[in-house]
Formats: sequence, C-alpha cells, structure tokens
Amino acid sequence: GESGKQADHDHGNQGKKALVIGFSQVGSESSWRTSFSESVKAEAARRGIDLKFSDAQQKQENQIKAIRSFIAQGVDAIVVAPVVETGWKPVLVEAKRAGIPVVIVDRNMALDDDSLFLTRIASDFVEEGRKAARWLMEATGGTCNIVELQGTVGATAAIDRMAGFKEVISAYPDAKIIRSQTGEFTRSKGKEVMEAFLKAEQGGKNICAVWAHNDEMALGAVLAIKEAGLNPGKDILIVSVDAVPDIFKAMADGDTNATVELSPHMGGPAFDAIEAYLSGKRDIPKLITVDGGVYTQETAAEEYAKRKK
Amino acid sequence: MTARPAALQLNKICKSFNRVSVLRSVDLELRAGEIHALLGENGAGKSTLIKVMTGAYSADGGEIILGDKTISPQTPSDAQKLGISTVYQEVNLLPNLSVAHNLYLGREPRRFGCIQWKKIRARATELLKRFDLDINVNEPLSSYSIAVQQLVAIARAVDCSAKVLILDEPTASLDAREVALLFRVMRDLRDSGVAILFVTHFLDQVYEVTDRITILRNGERVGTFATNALPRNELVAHMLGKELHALEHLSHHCPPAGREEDVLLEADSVTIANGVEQLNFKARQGDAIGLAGLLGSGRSEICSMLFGLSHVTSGKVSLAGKEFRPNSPAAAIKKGFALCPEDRKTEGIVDPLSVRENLLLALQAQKGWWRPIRAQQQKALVDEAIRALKIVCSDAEKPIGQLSGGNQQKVILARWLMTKPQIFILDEPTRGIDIGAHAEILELIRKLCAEGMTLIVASSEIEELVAFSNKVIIMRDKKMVGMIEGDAITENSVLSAIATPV
Amino acid sequence: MRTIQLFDSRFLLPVVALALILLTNLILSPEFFHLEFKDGRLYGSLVDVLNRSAPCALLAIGMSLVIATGGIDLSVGAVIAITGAVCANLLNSSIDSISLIVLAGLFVGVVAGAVNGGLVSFFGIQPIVATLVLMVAGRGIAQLINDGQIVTFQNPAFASIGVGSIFGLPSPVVITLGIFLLAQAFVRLTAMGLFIEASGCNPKASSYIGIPVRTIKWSVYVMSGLCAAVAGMIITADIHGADANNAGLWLELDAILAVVLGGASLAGGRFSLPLTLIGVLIIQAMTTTIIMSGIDPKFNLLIKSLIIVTVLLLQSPILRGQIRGFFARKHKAENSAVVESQS
Amino acid sequence: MSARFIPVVVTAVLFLALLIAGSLQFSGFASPRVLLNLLTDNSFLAIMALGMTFVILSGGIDLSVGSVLALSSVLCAILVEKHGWHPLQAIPVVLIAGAAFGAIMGALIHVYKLQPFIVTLAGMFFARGLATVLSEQSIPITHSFFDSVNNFGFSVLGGWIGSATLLLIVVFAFGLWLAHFTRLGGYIYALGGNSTSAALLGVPMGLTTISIYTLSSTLAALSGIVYTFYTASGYALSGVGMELDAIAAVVIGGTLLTGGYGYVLGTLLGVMIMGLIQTWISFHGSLNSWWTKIFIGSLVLAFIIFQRGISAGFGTKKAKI
Ligand SMILES: Nc1ncnc2c1ncn2[C@@H]1O[C@H](COP(=O)(O)OP(=O)(O)OP(=O)(O)O)[C@@H](O)[C@H]1O
Ligand SMILES: Nc1ncnc2c1ncn2[C@@H]1O[C@H](COP(=O)(O)OP(=O)(O)OP(=O)(O)O)[C@@H](O)[C@H]1O
Ligand SMILES: [Mg+2]
Ligand SMILES: [Mg+2]
Repeated sequence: GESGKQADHDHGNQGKKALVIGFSQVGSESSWRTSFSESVKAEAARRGIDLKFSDAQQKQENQIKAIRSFIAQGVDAIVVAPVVETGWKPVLVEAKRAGIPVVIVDRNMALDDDSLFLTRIASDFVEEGRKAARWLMEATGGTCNIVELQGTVGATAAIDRMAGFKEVISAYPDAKIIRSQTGEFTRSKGKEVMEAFLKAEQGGKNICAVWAHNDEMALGAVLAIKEAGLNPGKDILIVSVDAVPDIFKAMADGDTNATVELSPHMGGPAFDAIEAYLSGKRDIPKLITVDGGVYTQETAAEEYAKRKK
Repeated sequence: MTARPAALQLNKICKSFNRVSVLRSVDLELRAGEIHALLGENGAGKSTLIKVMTGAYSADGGEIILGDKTISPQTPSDAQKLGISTVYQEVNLLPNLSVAHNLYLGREPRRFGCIQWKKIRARATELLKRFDLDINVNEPLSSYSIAVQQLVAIARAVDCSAKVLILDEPTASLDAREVALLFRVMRDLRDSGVAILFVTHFLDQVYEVTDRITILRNGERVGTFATNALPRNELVAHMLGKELHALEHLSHHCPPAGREEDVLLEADSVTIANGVEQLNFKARQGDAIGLAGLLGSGRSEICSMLFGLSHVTSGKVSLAGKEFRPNSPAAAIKKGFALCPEDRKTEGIVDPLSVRENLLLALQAQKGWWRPIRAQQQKALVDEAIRALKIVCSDAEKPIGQLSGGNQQKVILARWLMTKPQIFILDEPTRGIDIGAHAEILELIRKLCAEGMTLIVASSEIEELVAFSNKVIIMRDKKMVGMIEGDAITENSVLSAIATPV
Repeated sequence: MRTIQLFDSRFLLPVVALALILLTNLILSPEFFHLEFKDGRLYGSLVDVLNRSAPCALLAIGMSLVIATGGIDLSVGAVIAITGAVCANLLNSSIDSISLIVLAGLFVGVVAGAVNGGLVSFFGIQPIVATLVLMVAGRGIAQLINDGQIVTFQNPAFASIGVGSIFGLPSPVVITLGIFLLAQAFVRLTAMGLFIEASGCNPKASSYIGIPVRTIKWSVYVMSGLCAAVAGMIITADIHGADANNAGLWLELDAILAVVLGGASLAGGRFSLPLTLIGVLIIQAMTTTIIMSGIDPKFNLLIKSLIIVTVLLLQSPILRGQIRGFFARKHKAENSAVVESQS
Repeated sequence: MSARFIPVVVTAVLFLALLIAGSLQFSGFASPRVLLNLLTDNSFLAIMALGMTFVILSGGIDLSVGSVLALSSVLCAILVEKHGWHPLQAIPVVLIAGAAFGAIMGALIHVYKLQPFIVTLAGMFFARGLATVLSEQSIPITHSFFDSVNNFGFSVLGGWIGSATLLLIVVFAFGLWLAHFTRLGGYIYALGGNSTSAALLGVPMGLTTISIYTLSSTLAALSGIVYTFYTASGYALSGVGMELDAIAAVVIGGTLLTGGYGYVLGTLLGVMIMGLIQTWISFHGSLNSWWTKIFIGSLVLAFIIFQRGISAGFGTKKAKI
C-alpha cells in the first residue's frame, strides 16, 4: 500500500505535514564529507523537514538499496550524493514510476534522460582541477616541476581533478608533473608518498610544487616536507582542493599556499528546489552550481576563524 | 594347500622420508583367496608399506604388480579403481558426513544426475547389518564411538573390495564379539577369492584367521611363512630380532596387594550426565581397577567423568574423603588425575608439534607457562622417556604425526608419567601397541601400582585386564553390573560376567 | 649446499625475496640506498621502509599469536582508529600527562582485545565473525568519539612517538623493535609460545593435557589489541591527528599477509615472530619500491599481486621440487599428496 | 529433527523475529514490497555468498570475489560499450573468464599447497588491479538489452519479482542440487570434514579443489553481471569489501568457517538477515554515519550471540560423547 499512498499524496498540503525527504549520502570517508552531511541535516532541521539519512559506506549498491527503501517508505522526495556517476538509471526509473522527485547533489550522474531527476546541485571536479592549476601557473609563472598526490585510484574526484589540472598546464611547456602517485585521499598516505618523492627527487630540490587532490593529503605532505628539513609553502608550494578548516590554519601558518573550495552547503538549494516542485512549480533549472573560489594565505586567518567550530 | 596365483605382488619397494629410510627393498606376495598377516614391531613400516600400495605415498623404488600388470597408483582413488580397498590404521572417515554417506562417498548410486539417497540409506543399513550394527545411518559419523567408526570403515572397505582388501589394525578398538564378526566376513571374502592383507598386534588373531605371515623388521622383510608352520615363539623372535621373555609374564596374573590404607577414590551410586548409572567402587592407592564390558557399555564414559569431561548428576564421587566434582580436565589434573584417551588422533597427540614438545606438554602445563623447562632438562627428560618406553623415533624434533601409531601411544603414556599422577586413567592403553611393547606396558602398569599409583584401565582385551587388575568393574548397557576382585579375576569369570544376558 | 644448511632454511627464501625487492631499486632509483645522518637521525629510503612498516609490524606481531591459535583478528584496523581518536581527544582536553594518555590508549587496546577474545573463547563464536563485528562497529565508535572530524593536536611530546627519533632511528622503529623483543621473549623464554602453538594445533588434546586453552586464546586477542593500540598511537602521532575513517584501513589484511609470508599456517600451529617481521618488510619494501618507481598508480595492485604470488611460489617446496626435477629430469615428488595435505 | 539442522532453523526463527520487531516499529516494514526488495537488492550478494558457501564448506576461503565482481562488470561494460558486442555474447565470455580465474587460483592452491586465504587475497589484488587497468573510469552501459532485462518481471502484492530475483531462485536451486544431490557436493563436504581422510577415501582432491574455486569465481562473475544490470555500468571500484559481506552472510547462515558443516539455505537466510538489518537502518533514517556502523556491528553481534546461545541450548540436550 505505500505506493498507493504516494499516488494520493496531495502536493498542495505539504505545509501541514512535515516533508519527508530521503538523503542518500556516500559515506563519511573524509571530514569534508562529514561537514557536508552535517550541513544538509542542519538545513533540514531548520526547515522542519523530516530527513531520512542513509550512509552508504562508499558502496553504490548500498545507495541503490537505500533509494529503493526510500521509495518503499513513500518519502516525498529523495536527495542523492552519488558515489559514482554511472549506474543510476534503473533505480531512478523506479523513483520516477513512484512519482518521487530526485535531486542529485555533489557529483554528477551520467544520465541520458533529463526527466529522471528534478535538478542537479553540482560541484565540478574538472573545474576544481583547472582552478588549482591556474592558480599555480600564475604563482610560478608557468615554470614548475610538480608532484601530484592523487586521490584513490579510480575515484571520479581523482580522475576529474587530474584531468582538469592537466588540461591547464598543458598550455605551459615549462610546467610538468614529474611524479604522480596515489595518496588515497588520506593524510598518512599523503605523508608516506611525499616522503618517498622527496627522496627520489634529490631531497626535494627538484620539486617546485605539490598538487594534492584533497586537503588531507596536502596536510600530510606538509609534515613530510617539514621532516625533511624544508619549508613547505616556500621551498615547495602546495595547492589542494576542498577547503576544510584545517587547511586554512595551515595556510595561515604559511605551510600551504592555496585551496580550491568545494562548498559543502548544497542542502539549501536542494531543498529549495524540492519545495518549489512540490508546491507546483515546474520550471526548475536542471543545473544549479554552487561555486567555490580559490582561497590563499592572505585571507586564510580570517576564514579559519569563521570556519572552525 | 595349492599355491594360488598372486593377486598383488610388491617387488623391492623402497621408501624414505627426509633421507630416513623406512622401507628397504621389501617384497610381498599376496595371493588371491588368502588372508595374509603383515606383522612387525611398532614403526617397522607396515602402515607405510600399505600406503605405498594404495598410492597414498609414492614409492622411491620398486614395482607393484596387480594380477599381471605393473601399476603405479598415484592416489588412493586410483588404487580403489583398480580394486584395492583399504582400512587405514587410524579411522580415516569423515566425521561430518552421515554414516551412510561415509559408506558410499564417491560411489553413490545416481539417476538423472541426482544421488539416490533412499537407495543409499537402505543399502547402508543392510551393509551394517552384516556387522551386527543397528544404528541410524543418517546421523553424522562423529556421533558414534570410535569402535563403531572403525566398523563403518571396515564395512566400507569390505563393500568396495574387488580384488584386494587391506586392513591395517582393524581390530585395535574392537572387542571379541566384533572381532569374531569381522573374521567371519573376512573368511567369506577369502572364500570368494579376495586377497586380504591383515595387520594386527594380536597373535591369537593371527593364528585364528590367517594363512600366511610376512614379517617386517626395521623396514626390511624378515620372511614369509605359512601360519601353521610357524610357532609363536619363533614368530615373536622374528619380529623382535630376539627372544621375548616378558611374554611369559602375561600368563601370571599377579594382582598388586591393595594396601590397607584409606580409600583414595570412591564412587557412591553415581549417575553421570552421559548416561552411566549405578557406579559404585572404592579405589585405594596402588589399586589397578579394570573396566570391562562390551562396546558401548559405558567404560569410556566413566573415564571422561573422572577427568572432568562430563558431570555427575546424582550420587557422589569423593577423593581422599572429600567430595570431588571436577568441571574441567584442568581441575582433575590439579587433583592428580591423568587421562590417556581412547581416540589418540583427535584427543591425544598435538600433531604438527614435535615428539619432544608432545612429551613435555603435560609437565609444562603443570608448571605453568612462566616456568619453562630448561633446554638441558628437556633433553634429559625426553631421552629418558624415549629410552624407558623404547619409542622408535629417529629424531625427537620431528612432528609426532610422523611416528608410527604404536609409538604415538607410547609418547602419550610417557607424557603423563613425567607428571607423576596420583590416579592414572587409561582408556584402551595398548591400542595399536606391538607385542613387545605390550608386555612392557603391562610391566609398567604393575610397576606403577607397586609404587602406589592408582590406575583405572578401560580395555577390550580381557587377558590384559586379568593380567594386572586387582578389581574389575563389569559394565553392561551403561550400568555397572558387578565387580570381581582379587583371585576371582580370571579370563573366564570376566568373560562370563560381561556376556551374561540381562 | 653446506652454507644453506648452516642457515635456518626457513629464513632463506623470505630473506632472498626481500633482498630481490630491495635490489630492484638499484635499477629503478639508485637514491634508494642513500643514507645520511641529518638532525641527529638516520635519513634515507631504507630508513623509511623500516619506519613505514612499524604499524604493520606491530599488528603482525599480535596477529601471529592470534593466528597461531587458529584464530584471526580483523578488528585491529578499527582498534587503531579508536586508539587514535581517544588519544587525540584526550590531548585536546585538559589532561596533559602524556603517560596517562598513552596508558589510556593502551587501555583501549586491552578492552578491544578482551571483547574479541571473550567472544571467541568464552562464547565460542568464530574468530572471523567475532572480530568482524568490531571491525565494522569500531570505526563507528572512533568516528563517534571524533564527531566525524579529523581531530588534530599540537603536542610535540606525543607527536614524537611517531616522528621523533631514539638512538638516531625513528622512534616507531625503536618502539616496534622493543615490542618485538618483548613479545619474542614472552613467547620463547617462557612456555607461552609452546602453549599457544599447542592450542592452535589441537585444542581438544591441549585441554586434555591441562593447558588452559580458553585463557590462552583470550589472552592472544588482548595482546593483539595491545599491539594495535601501540600502532594506533604511532599512526596518530605521525600525522598529528586522528583520522577515524582511514587510520589503519585494510592494514589487517597486510598484517595477515605478512604472517603468512612468514610461513605460518592460518589453520593455527607453528609461528615465528622474526619470520613475520621479514614478511612485513617484504610488503613495505614492495610498497615503497612502487612509489619510488614512478609507475602509474593504476598498476599498483597488479604489481603487488604478482609479487605476492611469486614470493609464495618461491617458498613452495613443490615448485622448487618441480624446478629441480626439470633440471634433474629423473625426479619424483619427495612427499606424496597425502603427507602434504596434512600440513 | 536432526541436530544438524538446528543452526539453520535458529537462523530462520531469528530472521522472523527481526522482521516482526521491525514491523512493530515501522509501518510497512514487513510489506511484500520490502521483502521482495530484499531479494532483488541482495541478489548479487546472495549469488556471491552461494559460491562462498561451497568454498567455506570445503574449509577454504575466497577473498577475491568482490574484486571478481568488479572485474567482470568492467569487462562486460567494455565488451558491450567499447566493442559493441551484444550482452548475450559478452556474458558467456565474462563467465568463462571468471571460471578460468577461479581455476587458476584453485590450481595454485592444490598443486603448490598454498593457503587459500593468501592465494585469493592475491587474486583479490589482481582482479581489482586488472579492472583498474582496463578502465579507471566507470563505464555507463546504454544497450537496450539492459533495459529490457531490467524491465522484465511481474509484480506480486505490490512488490516486484524481476529477472534478478528469478535468477537468484534458479541459482539457489542449482546450489541445493549441487550440495546434496551430486558427488561433487559430497566431495566438498568431505574436504571440509578432514582433507587427509578425504584423500584416503579416494576423493579426487585436485579436481574438487579446482572445481570449488572455479565455481566460486564463476558465481562471483555471475553476480558481477547481475550487478552490472543492477547499476547499468561497469566500475573498477564496485564491490569493495563485498567479500567480507559474503563471508559474514555465510557464517551468519550457520556454516562453520573450519569447513564441513553448513547449508546452502542458511546462506540465503544469512544474506536476508544482513539485508534486513540494512533495511531497518534505512527505515530508521536518523542514524548518522557512525551510528550506522555501530548499529550494524551491534545487531550482527546480538544476532550471533543469540544464535550461538540457542543452538548451544539445543546441543546440550543431546549429550554427545
Ligand atoms: N609421513 C612420515 N614422515 C616421516 N616419517 C614417517 C612418516 N610416516 C611414517 N614415518 C616413519 O616410518 C616408520 C614406519 O612407520 P609405520 O607407520 O609404517 O609403522 P608401523 O609398522 O605401521 O607401526 P605401528 O605398528 O605402530 O602402526 C616410523 O619410524 C615412522 O616414524
Ligand atoms: N555395536 C553397537 N551398536 C550400536 N551402537 C553402538 C555399538 N557400539 C557402540 N555404540 C554406541 O556408541 C556409544 C559410545 O560407546 P563407547 O564405545 O564410548 O562405550 P565404551 O563402553 O567406552 O566402549 P569402548 O571403550 O570399548 O569403545 C554407545 O552409547 C552406543 O550408542
Ligand atoms: Mg601402523
Ligand atoms: Mg571406550
């Protein structure tokens, strides 16, 4: 009988009853991800939405299961932060059949049919890579031996950030990536890999900059560079993505140089779109971007004061 | 007797393990329609020879001729396909499968790709009837005693045997009734032309059922003889390479004089959780109490209760006047008990560990982990044990699983003797032990009693019980039905007490 | 032949494998063998291999004991995370006695081990599931303590557990060596090692002999928890922060791998701590070599798996037999199928 | 009832108890739709766990299955999308590749007497590594055959029985037949009971070992195909850690890791129980990431302790010597 209940649902009445929204989150693999979850939950609480939160522990099958269970429970709308871009069509078709609108947040989904989702609140990993590269090229004048700390092999964020970065630096003949290894998005792996890079590149003399696919690995690299007796942020520039609070502190201390923000506040626009849709609006744009800027040492101290809890 | 054709012939078989030569150019000729005994001391190489024949081991040299073809079985299943079926020394069946499945594993009747379980069950029940076993063939094998398992193993081998049947100490845990049954089946098979190779340490059985005898000593063949042309003392001399004087002791029965001291262990109308009822006895220091009964009569159950493996539900067991309720082997051991278990393979030896470690484990367990026995002392103790019990073992550092069955048994005995227990429970202590060692162990039991140790011995060999016990508890159907004491203990009296119908 | 026999033959192949992996670097990156003394400590890739292998080595020491009893401990990675979380949070609290914090960390390990051991030896739950529970829940607990964040701290004294140096060597190396020696003494200078092996080989027979099998099984899990706690503190100190999600993630598999590369059987029984350490070094040398080589990281797993299989095959007496047989032609397998399947 | 079936019966009873507890708490928890979802959503895990059941019954373990799932999904996607094969051509190739992979692992285990845990751990690294090398990026599949298979099925009482569920039923029927009505099934149990005895009883050790790992890998590849249909894509990082889920399901289903004891049906129940725990958590909906983990852990723990306690209670009644 749940599907029946869903069909009878009167969208006009949602003011009386609390909206029930299912949110399928990737997991809690990084502190950025946790802030993202917390921000969505806080936003839902502020609006009086009954949020059904489901943690997929980095597994797509768990996300699909969660979405199907949301459908079975007859929620009013579903928000998904997909773990990968592909593989969502079958389950979204099901949601569509049940008449439940779906909002995609954070990563994209590869879908050929626009009608399967209400809107996309997107962060663009390729663009993040480009931004990082542009900043670095500007800071070094286009001459730089870069070492890259990749994210987890095969992760979309890693692949896209790498692609965006490469795209920009390919225009600079004197800039090249001399070493690239995976630091698995973690601080300790980032540190371990950086240690090895430093040794392989004449104690770091060869390295002009570190490009890390996330802040955690950058922070690991800072530790490794310091332990090697060098000065991170000066002897070796460091640029990364995410803009977690810790990186602002590092920037304020002069240890890293720049970070590209990936805004975790995607809950607000998502709920806006859902509420608009349920109250009958139909001309909702298919893509809403939440843009993050590039932060550098200049503003780091005040940003840190703003962001730390 | 006309010379029948050779069914299986072994020529110059050699086998060594890690450069220790175990079989040296052994010949053996097994004729169709004969029962052929393979005899030798513990560690002589009997089981190894058998495993070579069946492809479980590959020979280093020599040839095996079956009928008129040279064969080289690579695995036991090859040998089985060639018509050689075997009962190995330790029960080698699968505890987790049902009895019926064990009997027909690998040769299940099938139809349309499906095993016909009904047919298997019916056949299995039928087959076991030949051995007078009326058990539920659907139950897993592990729910039956080791003796039943042994019978099942024999039944399986008998049922598959086409040309050659090999039995490696099949009678070690059987009592007289089962042995008689087995012999009947063996004779039937012989008469139908099957060649049977039979290993045992019971000389009576050799004379009762076999036609010819091959004797091995230290991995070499001493000779092959017609059974009726070889007197017993000569046979023993061939096996041991010397005359056996201890053999005569067997016939004396000299019950150790029970000291008039306080009762050490007493059971007062005890019922045990595992089903044994009406147990009453008193044991003094230096007593040797025998437990006699047929298979499944509850002898092992008494042993396991005394060792803290199953608990008393009513009645009272007291030790030196105080109530004794052990709830684990460790508790029993603390009170001075020791148990040499019936199932050597799963309850006795600790396999990949070395002979040295196996010997020392019990003593070490008593001292506690923080007081290790020093290397020098270890060596002394181990050397002493190996010497005292004449354990055949090239190197005390080799895994105990590589010792011959009888020598493993000696290691377990030696292990406990080191701890100088007050009460030593022996469940089938001479299982698989050769004639020389057998006499030595009986001698040992008497010596221990004389030194004041109390022994409780469950055994299917009545002669043996008679030889050293000064009290024999008679068990029937899990009930204690009587006790024979002192000079009244004779083979006949015990036998008739066991067999008296209810 | 002589020289080979002089050396304990069980050590030969693992050591050869390790040497081969290290020597690969001679071709790939000669800097690998460069060592220098810098700021009062030895500095170089070889030192890194030792330093980076410390956490895995600690886990593997505990794991060896657990595996010897026929068990397995999947929870050690999670224990690392919990210990890290507890220590990092205490460091940020008003408590400023480092020894108290270290004690608290060790306490976490003991509790975790006691729970695992209790489930295995007193409730009779299969080790892999019993420890799987803590493997899953443990990270949750660590995240709960950390409130989902990476908790960082500024405490040079605690950090020195991970980044300091003792006697010119990185402190993790010295700590691990110390614990290794302690553990080795514990199992080999007492009869503990024998009891552990006996309990693993035949628990039933061992309990009939009077060995307290349950207590022993319980205590090896406690020791494993303790080792994991030390590893957790090293990892936490190393990055000046507790990362509940990633600290020690999948490290339990590396530890198990190391124990097996050291020649132990997962069915329980014989174990050797020194061989386990060589196993750990093989794994870490492999990882460092891959990083130094500059190969595209997408090949990492493929290379790792091929090296593992090669090392395993090298250790297999059967392959050596086959190779010898190939050269000597007239060869017959020394031990038959049955004998080997017993092991 | 034979004592051997107690663990399975206890598991079934506990499954029902969990279901009832859930439906008292949330309306619609025990609806046919949720129950049928349980089958669909866990079909790939169940198929994988079936293969794992045989491996564990034989006393081995197969850690490679999660990676084999990923490898076969990537292979399937590449063949269909990059090379334009029809899925019906690609599927047999993927299954054969899976079988070959398992056969190689089985051969290494048998011939060189290597430990299954380690061989399959290397297999796990290898399969995932190969999948990554084949394609780092996830590959979406657009072939219309996928849609038609996904749309195939019929609805029952508001729930949906799709092709995955039907396949699951067929595969489990096959599993039951294999375990209890073929010689190979007997050999597998025999190997787990005692491999030395099994060899002496004439069980063809090599053939059996290789068959077991071949079967497990083939089923893992099949579950990879089901997963490919489930997600309509191939991705090298899918199924990370799924081997542990499969092992947990098998063990929760009452199979002993030491081998020799257990039932195929128990595994299906084990998978359902794990799925039910997840469903409960998503119905609950207010657990954050860490509480989710703690809850899954606690529920599994509570479950196995219950199971253990109840089975042990039954066990003591039938005293065994
Ligand atoms: N797998 C093995 N590895 C090394 N040595 C072995 C192995 N199997 C047997 N041996 C050795 O071979 C010798 C012969 O053993 P075997 O089991 O054949 O004796 P047996 O005549 O059957 O003795 P028993 O009457 O005690 O059963 C023994 O010394 C034993 O230690
Ligand atoms: N011949 C038989 N037929 C049916 N069941 C039997 C037979 N022999 C033994 N059993 C079963 O095996 C169980 C255990 O017997 P067990 O062998 O332990 O007793 P026991 O008196 O110690 O004999 P022994 O020590 O000679 O083996 C018995 O309770 C009985 O159910
Ligand atoms: Mg023998
Ligand atoms: Mg008995």
